[in-house]
Amino acid sequence: MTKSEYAAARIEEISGTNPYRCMKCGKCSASCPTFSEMDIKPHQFVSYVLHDDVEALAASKSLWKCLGCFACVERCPRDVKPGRIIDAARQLVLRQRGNSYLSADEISKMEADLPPQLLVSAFRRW
Amino acid sequence: MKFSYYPGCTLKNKARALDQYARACAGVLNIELEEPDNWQCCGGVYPLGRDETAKKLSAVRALQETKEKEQALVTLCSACHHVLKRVNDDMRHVPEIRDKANRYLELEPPYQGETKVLHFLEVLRDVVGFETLRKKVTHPLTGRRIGAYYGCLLLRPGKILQFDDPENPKILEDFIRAIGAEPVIYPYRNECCGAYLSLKDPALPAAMCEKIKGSAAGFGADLLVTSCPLCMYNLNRSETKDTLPVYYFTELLAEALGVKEDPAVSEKQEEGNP
Amino acid sequence: MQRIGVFVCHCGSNIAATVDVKQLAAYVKSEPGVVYANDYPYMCSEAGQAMIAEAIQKERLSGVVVCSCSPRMHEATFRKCAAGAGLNPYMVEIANIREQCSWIHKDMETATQKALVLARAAIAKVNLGTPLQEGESPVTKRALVIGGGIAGIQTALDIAEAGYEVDIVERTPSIGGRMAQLDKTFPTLDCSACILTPKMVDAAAHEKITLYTYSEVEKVSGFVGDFTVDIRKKARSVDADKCTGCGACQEKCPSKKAPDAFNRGLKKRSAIYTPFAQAIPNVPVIDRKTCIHFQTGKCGLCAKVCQAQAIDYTQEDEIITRKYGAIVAATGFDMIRLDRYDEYAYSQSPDVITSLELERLMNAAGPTGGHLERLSDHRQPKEIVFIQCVGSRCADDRGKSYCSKICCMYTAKHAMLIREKYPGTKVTVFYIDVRTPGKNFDEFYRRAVEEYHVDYIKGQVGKVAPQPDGRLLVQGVDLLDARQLQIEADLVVLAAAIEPSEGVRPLAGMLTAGIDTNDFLTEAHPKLRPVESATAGIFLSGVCQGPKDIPETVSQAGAAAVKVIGLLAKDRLRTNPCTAMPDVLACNGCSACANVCPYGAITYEEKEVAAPGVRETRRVAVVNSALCQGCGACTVACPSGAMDLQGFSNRQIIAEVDAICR
Amino acid sequence: MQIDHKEEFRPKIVAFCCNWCSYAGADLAGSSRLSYPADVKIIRVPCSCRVNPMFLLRAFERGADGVILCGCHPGDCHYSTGNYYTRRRMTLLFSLLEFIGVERERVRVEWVSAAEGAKLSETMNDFVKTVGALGRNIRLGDLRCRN
Repeated sequence: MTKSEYAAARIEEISGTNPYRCMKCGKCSASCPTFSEMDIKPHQFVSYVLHDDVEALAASKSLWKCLGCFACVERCPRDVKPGRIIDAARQLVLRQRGNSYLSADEISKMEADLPPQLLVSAFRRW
Repeated sequence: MKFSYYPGCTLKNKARALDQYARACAGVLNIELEEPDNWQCCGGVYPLGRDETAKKLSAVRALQETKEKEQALVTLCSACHHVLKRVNDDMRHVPEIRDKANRYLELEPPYQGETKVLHFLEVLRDVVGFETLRKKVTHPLTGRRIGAYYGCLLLRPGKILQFDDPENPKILEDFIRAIGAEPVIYPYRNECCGAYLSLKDPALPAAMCEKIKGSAAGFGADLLVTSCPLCMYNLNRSETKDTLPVYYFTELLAEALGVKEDPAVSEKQEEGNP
Repeated sequence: MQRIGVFVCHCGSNIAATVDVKQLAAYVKSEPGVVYANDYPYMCSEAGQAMIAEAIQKERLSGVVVCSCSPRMHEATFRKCAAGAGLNPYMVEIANIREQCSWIHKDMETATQKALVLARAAIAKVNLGTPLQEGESPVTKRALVIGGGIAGIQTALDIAEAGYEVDIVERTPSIGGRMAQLDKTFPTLDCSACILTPKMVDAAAHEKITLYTYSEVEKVSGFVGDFTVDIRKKARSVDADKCTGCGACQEKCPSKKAPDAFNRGLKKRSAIYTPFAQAIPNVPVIDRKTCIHFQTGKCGLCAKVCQAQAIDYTQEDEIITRKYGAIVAATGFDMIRLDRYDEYAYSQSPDVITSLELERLMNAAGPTGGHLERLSDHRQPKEIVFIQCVGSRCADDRGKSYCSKICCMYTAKHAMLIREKYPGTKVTVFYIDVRTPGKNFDEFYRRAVEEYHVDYIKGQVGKVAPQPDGRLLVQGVDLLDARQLQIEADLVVLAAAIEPSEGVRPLAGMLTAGIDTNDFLTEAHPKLRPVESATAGIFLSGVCQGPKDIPETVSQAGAAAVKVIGLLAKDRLRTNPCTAMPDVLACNGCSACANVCPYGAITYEEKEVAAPGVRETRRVAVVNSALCQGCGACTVACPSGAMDLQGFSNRQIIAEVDAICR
Repeated sequence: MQIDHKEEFRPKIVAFCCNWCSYAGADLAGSSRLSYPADVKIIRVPCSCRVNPMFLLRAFERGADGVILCGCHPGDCHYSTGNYYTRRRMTLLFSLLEFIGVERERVRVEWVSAAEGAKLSETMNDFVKTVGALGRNIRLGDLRCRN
């Protein structure tokens, strides 16, 4: 198993979704509220996993644009759950790299009245 | 009826209003909210990775403690509701997570998802009943046109949360009717507010909230209600803050039940209301 | 001792690639009773059969085991072959070493071992077999067709043309079915009513056809050639013999609140109604739930205006019991409910409609007189979005797993008709795949694109958001462009999945016809017996068997008719000789067997029983082999082991068990 | 009886399938190439109600490790009511097995329609796994029948 094959298998494992079930209907991309911010679009996530191109997926901006709003998960007619795939890719990156997309230093520069829920959620995801 | 009540991190400070108004209403509704002595933050987001167990433990502890008390676990915050229900579902249906969590916490007998998790709105609908609530209203909010803002975390994934129809919910609308106001149905009530993206790309949540509020206002809403502190934060940052105010649903409930002027509430509200 | 021949089929490489057929043939030679064993590439071929026939005669075989494909495939073939060579056909057993062995195993050693065990079991069974004689049963020369849509009408007409009596039972007040609701039909754009109503009239006028509309099948008993069916003829409250169909009653009826099912609820109808103008029979019914007279005892206006005095409030449901030789299910389909797909706002906006509702909106006899307009504000839509595959091809629990098959074509039809009639309208179709296998189908779809400039976008719609100004904001994706689109539409049309009509499951139970998890009736063989149910004498016509369009439905309807005619043309049917057989010596006349028999085939007689040391007259069970269908329920119920099933005897099954466990 | 410790335990499994639904389902599993272990050997019966509980006991006596009985779904029986009899009879058999101390997991009753090839294959895979985990049936096996 090559490194990228292993990474793709890990994504399937962490996300618990079966990318082979996807029929490329695009309902995820049609539902995604941050579609325009993403370089790799939700319906393309599965292709990257199926073609073992996790490196590109891991380098993608999309990892940090997904809101976890589950619109794609709710509406996917094939039960593929693209939101889980992108989260698994993000996990792979975070676990290997150790540091975060969001640094605590950035917070200190922000307004003071941030609700704890926002900070907790952001640090959990990023 | 007595419930275990899990307030969550934000309800202790920035969203104190959400918490205090609910407590004020509880007595009128003959329900008792018992806060456990020692609860931990649920984490705000549900960890999606199937191999992530550690991040789910704080939720499991709360669920286990509630099980021992033989109560149902009630939340007010949409995020806590989401995390607790999903972790509970994992404990019920995913053996790997269940076994790992139980081994880690050394729970004997093991916790298997026995606790029932309810959002306060579900308590109003399924325990109190909206019809009973309507009868208890002393100061109906007649004439107010209210848009319900659900966001994501109350509704999705519908199969697990079992809260309401994720694409055409009606629990908040029924609530609004029960307190004497008129619900305004608009299409973006279940769209995301932009969540934590406001820390990195504030323009994006701002635009999303603008779309939501614009649509609600377009359908004639005078105000919005929510149960999520993060939604509240994002909605209030947008430019139309003053033209379309946003309230926690508990505040309107307290008003309708005539307990809003409770001094304990208003005092705390001053420091806490965002 | 039997003299058994074993014949191992290679089935080309289907068996031989996984089972060592030579070794198998060699192994079985040492089994008890086996005097001959051979293998051949295609045992079912003429040469293969000749080989079996020759061996039967040369080796004086008293039993045959064929190791081949499933007995459901070729048991009949080999039995016929044996009979031709003078061997009783029921001395032939099949060891299923293809479907249940070579096709599901990969390792040759494992598969060969299993094939050997399966062969042994079959040999053990033949060793204990006895020759059986088929009986005969009469055929009632009358057919029942359940469902009066195009499928049922066509089947009934074809059967009647061959000279046999046919009854059509239709649940609604008129025959015509879904096709009557359609405006135009693809791929030729004929007007649906223009081609359907003549057929409806033919059916009604045919001397061999009897229509039971507003009626339902209530009970079915019996078996092929001799079914007995109870039909509930619901009270119409109108005397069909007196009614002239003038329509005065419907006009004067003051209760006009019931949703008009024929118009998909887009319109209200009166309490006394005929579903549509060309209804057959043209006799109204009173919907008692919405009729003021039936609800309050007052009104009675229809009776007053009826000059023919046909209104009869006292009419009651009537049960008609009839005998039939064959039954055809033609129960059709409905659209799925869309309340679970509210991202498309179907229950939130009257301007989000299903394709079948669009048919009614475009039909001259529909609620808008054929003028395409929005139901909210009666404006003519300028921008229309079609969404394909709503609830079809789903792997989640919201939708159906199958492709509904007709949507791609009817959407192309709708798009084309709209662009033809209202050229200023912009029409966009969101599709996942465009599926157009069928004569002139793809050409039809291409015309929609090339001549009518319908905008086909590969992708789906995520959300339909009604706007304050009444328009619908459609958020979709163009996958080929990787762009998210926001289209402001006036009308959104959903190609909702189709599903078998409500109530087909209990009907399948009555008919003892197989039904799949999607509630489609199961055909006896997916390729070779597509219009027959596995239950003899029950046939399938139209969408009740699976999604299909009108041309396919009509061909299947004709095929089902041919099968029925083939059955009714026989005067007598050969009956299955594998029937229950009591051993009078062991029977104590306890009635346990008769109590479980679903066919009432067991009675009791006072019989003289003679055996060494016994000579007495006692009450013993007697099986009517014409009624017995051979299920075997009685054999297990019998406490003394007196009842046995021929062809599947206790000793035979135990021998099979032993052979497998050896 | 030879014991080869190196060889993994392969259970002996007898399956009874009714002709109309489950046997057809097994054929569909075959034509769809949905595999299940070769340990399963199917006996065709006209209806699940033809299966006398004694046949199952006989199988155990002869060394079977598990017996599975498949019929049409309740309500879908080709003979209308056969599988209801089956259900009642097998419930009694389960009590008997429990009474005499045989793991009830060694007997299974499943409803498989002619269209459920996938279900048949899944069921068989699962049953072989379950019985495999239980190990050899020593309780009911008649030693005289062992070879």
